[in-house]
Amino acid sequence: MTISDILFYLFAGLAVLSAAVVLFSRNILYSAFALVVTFLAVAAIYVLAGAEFVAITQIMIYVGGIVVLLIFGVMLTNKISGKALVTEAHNKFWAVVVCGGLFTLLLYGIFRINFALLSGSGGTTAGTNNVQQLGIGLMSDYILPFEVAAILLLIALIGAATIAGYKNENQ
Amino acid sequence: MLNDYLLSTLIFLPLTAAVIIALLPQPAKQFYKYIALFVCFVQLILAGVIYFGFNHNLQGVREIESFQYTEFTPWINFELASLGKLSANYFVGVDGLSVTMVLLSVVVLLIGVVSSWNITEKAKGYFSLYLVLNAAIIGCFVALDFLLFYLFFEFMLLPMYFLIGLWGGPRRDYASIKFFLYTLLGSVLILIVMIMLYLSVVDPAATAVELNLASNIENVSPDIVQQVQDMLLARQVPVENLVHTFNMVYMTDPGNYIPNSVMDVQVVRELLGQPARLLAFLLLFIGFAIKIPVVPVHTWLPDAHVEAPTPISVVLAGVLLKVGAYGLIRTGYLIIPDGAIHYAWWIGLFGVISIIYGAMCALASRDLKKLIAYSSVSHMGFVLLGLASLTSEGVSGAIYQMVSHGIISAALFLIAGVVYDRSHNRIIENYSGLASKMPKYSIFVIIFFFASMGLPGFSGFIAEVFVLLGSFSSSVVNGLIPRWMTILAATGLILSASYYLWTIQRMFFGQFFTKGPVEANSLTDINRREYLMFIPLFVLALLLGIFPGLILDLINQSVSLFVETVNNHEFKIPHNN
Amino acid sequence: MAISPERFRKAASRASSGLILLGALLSVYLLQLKWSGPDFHTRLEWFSIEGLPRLTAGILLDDSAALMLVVVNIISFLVHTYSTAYMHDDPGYRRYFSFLGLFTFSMLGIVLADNLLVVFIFWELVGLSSYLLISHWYDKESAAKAAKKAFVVNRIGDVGFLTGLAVLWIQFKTFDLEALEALMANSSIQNGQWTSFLGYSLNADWLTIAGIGLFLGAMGKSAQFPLQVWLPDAMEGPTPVSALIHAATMVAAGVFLMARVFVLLDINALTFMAAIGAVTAFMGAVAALAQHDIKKVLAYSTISQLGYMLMGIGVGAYDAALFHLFTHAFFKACLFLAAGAVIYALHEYAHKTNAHFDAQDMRNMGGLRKRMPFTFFAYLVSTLALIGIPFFSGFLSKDAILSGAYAWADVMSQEALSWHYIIPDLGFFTVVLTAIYMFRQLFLVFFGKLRIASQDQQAGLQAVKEVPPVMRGVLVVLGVMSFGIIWSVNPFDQSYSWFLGTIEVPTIVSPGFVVDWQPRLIELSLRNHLEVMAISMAMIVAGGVVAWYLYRPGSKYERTYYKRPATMNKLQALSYNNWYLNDFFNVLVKKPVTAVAQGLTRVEKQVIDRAINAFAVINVIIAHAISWIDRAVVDGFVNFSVFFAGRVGVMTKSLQGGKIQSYILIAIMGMVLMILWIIW
Amino acid sequence: MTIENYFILSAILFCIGMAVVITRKNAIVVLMGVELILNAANVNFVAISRLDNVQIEGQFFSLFVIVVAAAEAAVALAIILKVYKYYNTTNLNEINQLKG
Repeated sequence: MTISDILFYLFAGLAVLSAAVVLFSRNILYSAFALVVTFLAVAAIYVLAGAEFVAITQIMIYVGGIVVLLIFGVMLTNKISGKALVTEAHNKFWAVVVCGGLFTLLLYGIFRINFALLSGSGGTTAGTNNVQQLGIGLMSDYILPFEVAAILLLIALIGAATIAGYKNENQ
Repeated sequence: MLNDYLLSTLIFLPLTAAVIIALLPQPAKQFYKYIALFVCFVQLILAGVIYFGFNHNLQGVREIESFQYTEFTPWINFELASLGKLSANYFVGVDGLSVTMVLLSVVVLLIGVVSSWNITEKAKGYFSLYLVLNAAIIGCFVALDFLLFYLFFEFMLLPMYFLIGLWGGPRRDYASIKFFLYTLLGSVLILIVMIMLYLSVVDPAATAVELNLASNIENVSPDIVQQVQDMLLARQVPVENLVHTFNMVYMTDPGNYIPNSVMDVQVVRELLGQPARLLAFLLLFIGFAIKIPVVPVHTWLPDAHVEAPTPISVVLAGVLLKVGAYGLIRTGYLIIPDGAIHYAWWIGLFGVISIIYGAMCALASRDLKKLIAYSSVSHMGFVLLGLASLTSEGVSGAIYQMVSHGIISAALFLIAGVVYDRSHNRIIENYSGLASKMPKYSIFVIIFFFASMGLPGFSGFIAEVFVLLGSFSSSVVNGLIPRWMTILAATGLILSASYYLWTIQRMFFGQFFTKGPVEANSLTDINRREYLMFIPLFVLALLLGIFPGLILDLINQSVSLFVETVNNHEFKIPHNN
Repeated sequence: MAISPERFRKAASRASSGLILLGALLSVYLLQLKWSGPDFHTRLEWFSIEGLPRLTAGILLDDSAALMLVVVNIISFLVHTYSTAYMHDDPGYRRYFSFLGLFTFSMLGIVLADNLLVVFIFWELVGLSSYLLISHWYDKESAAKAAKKAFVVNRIGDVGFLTGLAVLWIQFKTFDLEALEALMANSSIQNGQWTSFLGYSLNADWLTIAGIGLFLGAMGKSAQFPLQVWLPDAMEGPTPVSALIHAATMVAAGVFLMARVFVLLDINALTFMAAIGAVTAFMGAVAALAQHDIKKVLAYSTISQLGYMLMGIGVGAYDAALFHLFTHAFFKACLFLAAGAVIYALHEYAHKTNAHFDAQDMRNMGGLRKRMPFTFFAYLVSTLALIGIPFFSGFLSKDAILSGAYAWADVMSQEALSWHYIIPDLGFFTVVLTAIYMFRQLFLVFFGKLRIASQDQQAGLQAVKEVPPVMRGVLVVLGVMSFGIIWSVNPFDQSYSWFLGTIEVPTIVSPGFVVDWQPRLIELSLRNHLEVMAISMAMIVAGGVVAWYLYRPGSKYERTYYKRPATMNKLQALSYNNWYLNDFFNVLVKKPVTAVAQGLTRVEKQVIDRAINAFAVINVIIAHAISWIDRAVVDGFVNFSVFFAGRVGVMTKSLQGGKIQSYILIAIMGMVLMILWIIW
Repeated sequence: MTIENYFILSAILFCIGMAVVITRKNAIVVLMGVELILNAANVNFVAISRLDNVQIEGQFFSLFVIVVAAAEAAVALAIILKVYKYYNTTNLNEINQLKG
């Protein structure tokens, strides 16, 4: 049991726990904050997996961008009147059945895969700087998806602004 | 070319016209009757072509090649694996027995259109239904395939039901439903027999093709047919090669019956403890007797007639009743002659009962139309008696009576219609002395009443005399009808004279007055359109009375073959009496 | 005629009279040609039925037909002429003449037809024209009823006729008279079976039935017992019609028919005929005794005389019967027309004096002899002829029949006393009655005082005028024909008559007939001629004396006659009501038939229709039961499935409620299941 | 650390996200669930990229996923705002009309 294992379990547990809070919390804001924790924990998992850049991106975009966006959303869509922003749940039974089933299925799948065949070149050590590799990759092999992603973001920006923006009904 | 499709034209022309009328927009209302008139007139012309082109020497009846104007188109053909093959064809044609009926229907239907001239209420429905009825009637008379016949037979019911039920008098619902149920019952009985026959009869020509004895139907020679029949008898034909048929002509040949089938001719099969063929005849007889109608299954007729609008009464009495008698001739007598002979005594008896009973009821009826309706029952009894006698005179007389009654009863119902049109009342005692108020009308009334009671010079006389002579000589020729029946039937003549003359005396003679709801002023003499209906019928009745050859020449050959076929049939008579 | 415009009515009627005259002249010419020559027979093919001999129609002219032709044409012509005056202001003038023409045509048809079927056709047509003419004044209820009665009663006879025809048809397959005669001669009776030349065989009784059947037809037309009820009623028609149709020609058609088929009859049918004839003669004469209507008396007298004729045929005195037919035609026509003249004159009288009385009732008449000499003369002459006074035509023919009957009784009874003698005796007794009723009528109408005038203080006898010249002329012609000298050189012995000398009695050819029957009859009738004449003379004298005693002018009867009720006692009632035959028919035929008809209608309504309705009701009940089953079971099942589907729908609806999450849920569920399925 | 553990974590997160998407009524929470699911996917990608450190394709993929997630979140929130303006609620149960 190495320290990284312990960390892994720690963060994994944190992620699962906070995700569970997202799931079960009736208060939307709690959910949002729990989500932040989840994202952070996952970011830590990324780091443990040797993907520092992804981890950073995760923190910046998810925690810094999306969750803030979500919290704004919560704020904008609920009249602030002192009472807690609660939400109800439904389909609980079927959700448990389906998700439990899905989970079992996935577990079954995971345990059936013989990962030993794949992990021939495993054992990568952390610390290897793969940010450079990523930068080169993005500018060479993955230039087209990169550009497309950029355009997608632009379009999303414009689209979101257009949809949510105020329109004069008279026009 | 025209001749090849003459009968189809005759059937489908009115059907097409009915569709056209149904499709025409409402503003074209006044054209409906003209279309109907035109169609019926064209039919008359076509019928004239048939009449003049008809070869008097071809017999038809049971000889498939001597039918005339035949058309044959395969219709329904499919394999039923172990049951053999089903084959129903669009097969039409006429022989002496049916050509007269076609001519009669065409004439009566034309008159019917003229008498419908004043129908304005729901004219579209009326005229299209009328034309559908027209097509069905003609189809019934020319069909040589049992399924086709049955189809047309059923097809007549529906328009008739609506024509009575929608355009009839006050109790039309009761009458139309009674009519419908009665005739439907008859149809069901006929259907049963049709299926029994179908299961038992094969088409020898098509079977020969199946057996590769001939390359196609046209190449089947009589020898091959004989061969097939021999094989059939010896049970050498594999079941899957049997081509079952609805062809009525094939059904008349005992050789075409499958051994050991329901209607088998060699062995007496029993159904419900009765010989199957006799039972089948009985069912057919009852089925058609309802249509003829025969006492005691006649009670739909007076009601239907009383409630039906005039033109429909005309068609009903003039043609529809003949369909029953014709059906009995074409199917019952020809296909099951053993049954016909076995039950001849009973058929004759029912004929006589109808004659007397109908006349008695006519004597007691207070309603003019009802009286005429009962007189129809009485007169159709003569048809039955003539048929039962199975002598040339009797059968000729019966067919002659059908034609004659078609013409005369049509005229009689028109007569009742004239008074009803004007005063909406048909009760005899509400009128008196009409002869002074409506002299021309009275002349026609007296003419047709006398024609109907069998005055010489009119067609009814020839018919009734020959029926009586035929049934009388039956005891000598084939011993089917006892003589007392004839003598009893002849007393029907006295009764018919009594009720007609009594009616004349009460309604037309004496001082003029009216009673009850009848307004004296509404009673005007007949108009030009009514002349147009009466005069042709009068001329026809007179012509046929003086020159019976006009009809007899057409039917002679067929009738003689018919009589010979039925009397000397090769079907095995079941031995139980 | 019927279509000629109203303003030409006179011209048209004259034209038709002229045509009949032409016909009469032609027929006389024909008679000349034919007389004693061979029979003339043409045939045309009419129509055929396969398998049977062709039916022909044609003309068969033998001596009797040729004579009959003349009689019909002449009387018809005279009646036409008479009618132009008698009917001159009748509104139905044109109708009248066209029907008269139709009648003459049909009557000539009967006379000339060579074929029993054709005879039957014209037979019916004659009945039709009789019907139409009786109902000429159709707005009179009684006329309409009389016409109906005449036709229906005739129909009864016609059924017999048809039966007779049918029997002949099945034996011989032909209706041709000459062929029938030949075939009948070839048929034979053995062991009670009557076998024809064609090989058909029937029980011998059918030969008799055929004869009686044909005779039944004649009974209807010739008003024989019991079918004579229609004839008195038929007097509702115009008087010339009564003269032509119901006295001279149509009613004689039955006799003529019997003469035509004489050779085909067998001895039983003939005996039956003789009996019926004699009975009718007697009954008619009795009925004539107490009548008050001038025409009714004549009608009953006609019945009686027709009875004579048929008796004559029945007893084999074929020639005598025909002879009587012809003489009777003339004198009875004359009587009727004279009676018509009386009625006409009284009508005119009533018109002039504004009196209202029945112009046909003898109680109103009397003393007309002085004012109507021509009519009186005609009446007198024909009355004497009818009674059978020597020198008049009736004497010759009636005595011929009576001696024939006497001879027949001798032959039939084989010189022993048997019931056969009743028949000539009835004949003789009828002679007495005939004398009584005819003298009664003569006295009451023409002698004494005009009772209506004396009682009602109206203008007297002077106001009565003789009829127009046309009518007078006709009466005179007919009166002259009643003299015996016209018919026979020797007025006392009919055997000298040109008529009897020429008409030969045909030999009866029906099988089973005793060969010497006819010769013996002739021989005997020649021998007994004198005694018969003596007896009948005595009878006439007796009758005359009785009539004189009872009805002479000034007698008690005559004095009280005007106020006399219809009947005074039972016997008179019996006579007046024609033996109550009408009531008899009413009770025996009409009422039961009506009752049966009503009953059947009720049966139909209450039994058949009710049965059908009950059947329908039962059906409805069953239908209700079935519909309950339908609802509970079949529909239950259907409803259940609907309910089930509905629940499923409700269940699935929640999946389809526009709830995205549910969709997702389902999609995932499906995905899971699919994966599960794949990896399993 | 064996790769199975990553996979198991990913599976847990995925299922929890799925459960959120299915059960929660609030649209924004549902969006959160979607983010969770995407994260779960990313965890897998990253884990896979560990096996193949030369090319690190998994990391590229996860980067793109993050980009798409960001764009999606933006658009989704815009739509939610618009819908909220219309229905005055973000409760998905009540937003069931296709046509406004």
